[in-house]
Amino acid sequence: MNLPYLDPSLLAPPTTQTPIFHVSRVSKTYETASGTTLALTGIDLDIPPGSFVSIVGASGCGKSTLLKILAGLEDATEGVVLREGRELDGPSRDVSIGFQEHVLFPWLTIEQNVMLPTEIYGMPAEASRQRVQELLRMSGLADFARRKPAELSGGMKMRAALCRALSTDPRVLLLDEPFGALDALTREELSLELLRMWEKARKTALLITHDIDEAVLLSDTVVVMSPRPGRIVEIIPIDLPRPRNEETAALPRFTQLTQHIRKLIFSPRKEAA
Amino acid sequence: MNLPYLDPSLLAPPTTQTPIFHVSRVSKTYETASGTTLALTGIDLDIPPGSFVSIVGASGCGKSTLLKILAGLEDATEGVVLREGRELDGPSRDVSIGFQEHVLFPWLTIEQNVMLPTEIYGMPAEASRQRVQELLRMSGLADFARRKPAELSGGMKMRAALCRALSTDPRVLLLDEPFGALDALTREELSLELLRMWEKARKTALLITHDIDEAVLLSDTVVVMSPRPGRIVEIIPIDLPRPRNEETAALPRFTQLTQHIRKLIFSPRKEAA
Amino acid sequence: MKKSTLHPAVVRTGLTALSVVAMLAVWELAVRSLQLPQWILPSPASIVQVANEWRQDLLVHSWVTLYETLVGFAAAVALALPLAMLIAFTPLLKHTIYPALLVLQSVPKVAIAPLITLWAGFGVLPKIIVVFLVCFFPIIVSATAGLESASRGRMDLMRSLRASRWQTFWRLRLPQAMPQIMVGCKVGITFAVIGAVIGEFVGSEQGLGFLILTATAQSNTPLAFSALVALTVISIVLYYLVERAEKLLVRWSD
Amino acid sequence: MKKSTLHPAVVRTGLTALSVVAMLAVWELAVRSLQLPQWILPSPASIVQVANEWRQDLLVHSWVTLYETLVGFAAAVALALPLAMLIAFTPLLKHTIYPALLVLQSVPKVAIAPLITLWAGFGVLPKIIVVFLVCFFPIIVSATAGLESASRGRMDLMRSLRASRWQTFWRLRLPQAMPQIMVGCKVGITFAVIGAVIGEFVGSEQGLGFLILTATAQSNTPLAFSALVALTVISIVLYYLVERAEKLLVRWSD
Amino acid sequence: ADLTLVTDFGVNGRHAYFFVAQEKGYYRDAGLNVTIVRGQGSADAIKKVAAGSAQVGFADAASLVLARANDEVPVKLLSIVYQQPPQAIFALESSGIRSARDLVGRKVADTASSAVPLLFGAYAQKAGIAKEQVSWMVADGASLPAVLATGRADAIGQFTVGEALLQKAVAPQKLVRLAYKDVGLSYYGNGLIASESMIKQQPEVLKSFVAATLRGMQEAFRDPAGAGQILNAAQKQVDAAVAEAETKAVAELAQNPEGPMGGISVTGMRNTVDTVAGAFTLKRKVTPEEMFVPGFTPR
Ligand SMILES: Nc1ncnc2c1ncn2[C@@H]1O[C@H](COP(=O)(O)OP(=O)(O)OP(=O)(O)O)[C@@H](O)[C@H]1O
Ligand SMILES: Nc1ncnc2c1ncn2[C@@H]1O[C@H](COP(=O)(O)OP(=O)(O)OP(=O)(O)O)[C@@H](O)[C@H]1O
Ligand SMILES: [Mg+2]
Ligand SMILES: [Mg+2]
Repeated sequence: MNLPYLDPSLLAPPTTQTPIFHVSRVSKTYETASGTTLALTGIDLDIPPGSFVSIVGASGCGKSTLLKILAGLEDATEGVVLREGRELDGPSRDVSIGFQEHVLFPWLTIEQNVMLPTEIYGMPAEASRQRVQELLRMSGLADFARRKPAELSGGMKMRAALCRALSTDPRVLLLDEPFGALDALTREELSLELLRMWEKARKTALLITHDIDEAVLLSDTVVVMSPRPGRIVEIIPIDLPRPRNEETAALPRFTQLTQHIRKLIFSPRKEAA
Repeated sequence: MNLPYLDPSLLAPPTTQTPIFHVSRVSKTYETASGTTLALTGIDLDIPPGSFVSIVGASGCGKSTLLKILAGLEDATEGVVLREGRELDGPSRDVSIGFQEHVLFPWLTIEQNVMLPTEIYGMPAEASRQRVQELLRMSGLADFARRKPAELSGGMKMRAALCRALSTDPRVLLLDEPFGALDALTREELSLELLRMWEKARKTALLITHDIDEAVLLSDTVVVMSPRPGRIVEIIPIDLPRPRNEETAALPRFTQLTQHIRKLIFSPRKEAA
Repeated sequence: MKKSTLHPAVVRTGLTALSVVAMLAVWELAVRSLQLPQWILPSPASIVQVANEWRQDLLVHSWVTLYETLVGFAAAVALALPLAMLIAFTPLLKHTIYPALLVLQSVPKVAIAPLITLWAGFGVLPKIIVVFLVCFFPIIVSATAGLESASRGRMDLMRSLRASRWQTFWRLRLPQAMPQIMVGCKVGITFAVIGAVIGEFVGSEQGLGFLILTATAQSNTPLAFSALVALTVISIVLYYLVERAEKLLVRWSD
Repeated sequence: MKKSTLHPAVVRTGLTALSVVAMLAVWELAVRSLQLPQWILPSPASIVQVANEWRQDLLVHSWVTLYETLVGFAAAVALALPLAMLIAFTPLLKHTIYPALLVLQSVPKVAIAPLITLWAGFGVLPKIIVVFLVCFFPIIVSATAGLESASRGRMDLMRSLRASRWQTFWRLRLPQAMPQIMVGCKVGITFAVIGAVIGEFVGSEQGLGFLILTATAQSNTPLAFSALVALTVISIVLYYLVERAEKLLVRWSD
Repeated sequence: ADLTLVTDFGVNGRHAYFFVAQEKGYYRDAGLNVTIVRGQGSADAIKKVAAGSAQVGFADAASLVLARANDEVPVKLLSIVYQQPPQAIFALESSGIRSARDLVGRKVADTASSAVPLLFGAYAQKAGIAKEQVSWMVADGASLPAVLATGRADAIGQFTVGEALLQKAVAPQKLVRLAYKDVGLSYYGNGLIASESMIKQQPEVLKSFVAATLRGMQEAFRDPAGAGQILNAAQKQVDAAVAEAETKAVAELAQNPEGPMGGISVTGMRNTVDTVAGAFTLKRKVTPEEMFVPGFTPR
């Protein structure tokens, strides 16, 4: 812990619970016809149950790759990934994913797209419909429930994809830049909404984001990654009190943390240049 | 001009040049099988030559629609759009567009994708190749010139699409959230790069962005739009001195302007809620 | 929206009708100016006249051919889709099923017609089999290509949901493949009509193929051509019905 | 990668070969156990024997048929693509061209044999025409569907660049349509082989169709079947060649 | 009993007598319920009868020799209708062909299933020309008149009974007929066939079928015009006048100088087998006796 400005008493006590994800010495190399790319190398990470972890890092550093490995959609080239103590063997229904690209099906309406996971899981239709209606209302898409994705703006599609990821009320949530295409206001509204939902239910959440304020505001832990090939530069526990809200961002500790992270991200490359 | 905190002497003198775009009483209604959507209404806007204009506004408020109308890709349902004094009749080669969704062709390599406009325009191959190489280097994609889009991360695809929009060195640049999927550092680097390029050549630029700081830092004018149906809430001249750079953001005037805009965007909806 | 006040569907139908009329006019003129004897190419006028005399029979025979076509085509669709599904489920299967399909496809149906009659006798069954054999291949090749084409991202979504193969099929692969399946059906339906006629050539007492053969054997060329015209009409109508079905089934764009 | 150390292409070829061998085995067994007389279905063994006796002739006739197939197929591709392009350029044209194509497609080629012989006589030309007519339709329908399917976003990009129709065709529509065009070609090539045989049925002095007809007439069923086998081999080989071409031309995924 | 009768090729005027027997109730009187279906050439008809798709058929004796010799098809003749060779080569007068000798160096077209090219060797021998000097092409049956009229071939093969139709098609040009029987060839043409198993199991049914058919022939030959009308009524696309002309031509071919109408003799059959054997290499030697079952026609 080389963070002298951290008050150690605020740190969560070391958990004895089995982590939801245990990642150890993971690296990932993509091999294609046009060449190989080392995307991740030497990743060690534990995500305890009920924690909210954010990943920040340069574009192309392997954040999405890491998320896909945790989701069971990509295999790590090297290393070990355990999910609740057992070797990961593919995706699980407990884990819900919000993809970086929205992946809405153009032949389904927004509502049908959002309901898709609940239908595949065979969840009771009426209850799911109500939950979905609530999610759509929350994300300002209630008027567009019957529209096809092609009739939505970029940000609206992202919101619909987020609703879909939340529709099954999953134990574990993996979100890849869910607020990337959103304006400042909508982004803030939705991220606070997500924060409220999470603080109520204490599911496990992993969020990839480019917004450092957002990462600090929402998370228990922020993982900072280096540019490609992705390594973990630092794992920063966020010792801000909960529940958090808009006001949390006004705390001096908040500014301290965000500036520390900003420095981590900005300095190495600046020095190199 | 109801901005009492603005120093009128800093405002640009009213230009006598024909504006690049003159938009007057424009509204746009989308009609589809599943219903009609009023996307824009009563838009009045002039974009003088050589100016840098940013548009900010809530997701789904019609920013992309306005950009597509200016680009000649969508017809306004009502109102007049003039390009350099003449009625707009479709796209023009002077005007380059960076789309919100990257639209890279999966069968072309990154370099081929970026070169596409120069080839279609019939620009000299060697000169274009050099320019493109330079753009790719600038955006950190030099190593990926020979790769296919499917091998790139989300942010890398966005950067490639930005390079493509810049590849022909267009007179007018219309950019729809070019930095949306980028991390804070890359975003800052690229937007400053764009600023430098623009300040050197003084082309006309229209930028849709969700980042208010970015809008203020880069622009001569920031257009704030209301949520759907999109109206123009205020057109704010940015009276910060040029050339601008990282330090500009430290000026008190900068903070004043960004906070004014933030208030414009955040207050109406907050009040309604 | 801008210039024409006509509904596009009206314009399209009008154009189709116009081009048919134009073809007929060229034909009539060609026959008259080249003075082609009627047993080589009868003029549209003479065909219409004969068709009118024979309209009762033409209707009956057309009905038989139409029936064989539709049943055979329906059977082909009903079998091609599950098989294409199977191939989409286990891609390696493709390399065992396709060779067999290629064998079936490459054997000229006329050449194995005796075999077919031996197994299926006379009656409509052998014709339906020929129709089936003829239109099965285009449908399954298109359907397989469509079902295989699900993009990486969409497949990842379904995998992340642990959707079963069935669910992936019904909710992703099938809707996504629909446009290509319909292309296969459009090609298939036109071959189906020909297949019915080939089946009738092989052995039959009714149907347009029977009429064509017997009329030709009797050098009643205008009658043979009126049967050909009936066939073409059936083919065009069925094609546009499939296209209509496509419009109803595929109402989205990427 | 994980279990098998074999190259997937080897596995696929192996499976294909295996299934062909399996089919032959089932056939041989069926003939033996059911004691089918050779005039109904000769056994593979007897076909091989006859094929060996006739190998010289089989080669010559196969060559003729192969030649007709390839030339007709090439002509169909060469004409279908520009026509599909034209349709993609001016969509209304579709409604004037397609009816004509449907007429050509729906007429059984055997039924217009007199017309074909009248215009093209004997020789290879009429066969090439029949091959062309038979495989043109699947290719153009697939190609048109593929060329029409360019997504809104991509078209907007090309429009924003004021790309000419040609440029849009070459740089967007054609590469995007390539997978579908190849589907059309795969269906087309198998029909092309049949087309050559049908063309030979109409009138010929050589080719596998000629051999099948004369062998059948002389009740030399094993010879007729060995010609059918040669035909099937040609068909399968050509199909897989087109598939190989597809692999080379379509090296991207969405 | 129910019987399906498969013709040699299509249903044409030359088949009128089957319909006479049908319409006048001769089959019904014999306790038969006969369905007449079209064949696709003699080889096809023989296979259909062998396979039981049809119980009786009408096929060419020479084709049957080939089928028995090469493919071991278990089918036999019951009765011969065309006692004379029906095969002929037709040319246009304008081609300059007047006799067999003029065929040298010419192209002749016919369907693959036709017996005309099959037996051309025998014809060439009798006519004193080398069969290799005439080249044969396979053409679809429907295109034959066109092939002839447009000069794509110098001549075509056709049964003599088809002359009326052919003349109608190529009018106003005139036809030259080179019939195989005119050079002194004597072998059997088409006859009634049945499978060996059918012959063994239901000889009585077959016998009454042959008798009823012969009765139809007699009636048709007595009144060809009437036969034409009957056929036209049953098969509308067959012109009554053409059917009448063809029936007359059949009557000519059906003349049996050595015996009753429809009769088969070992000598006649031997001529046929020898003619075929002379023109082809057969896999197996066929005896005249195995070709037919005696006793099905009036002696
Ligand atoms: N092709 C279309 N068909 C129908 N409606 C459309 C279409 N494109 C956009 N819209 C509607 O028009 C409105 C404005 O969309 P637009 O894409 O301009 O928003 P935007 O401001 O760019 O939003 P974002 O920031 O989310 O990209 C939205 O309500 C959207 O649903
Ligand atoms: N399917 C793939 N094939 C080959 N290379 C890939 C593939 N996916 C990602 N890569 C490479 O792996 C590296 C990491 O990609 P990844 O998508 O994980 O980045 P990221 O951190 O999510 O970036 P961004 O913030 O831009 O989304 C990149 O260099 C990319 O080129
Ligand atoms: Mg990513
Ligand atoms: Mg937008």
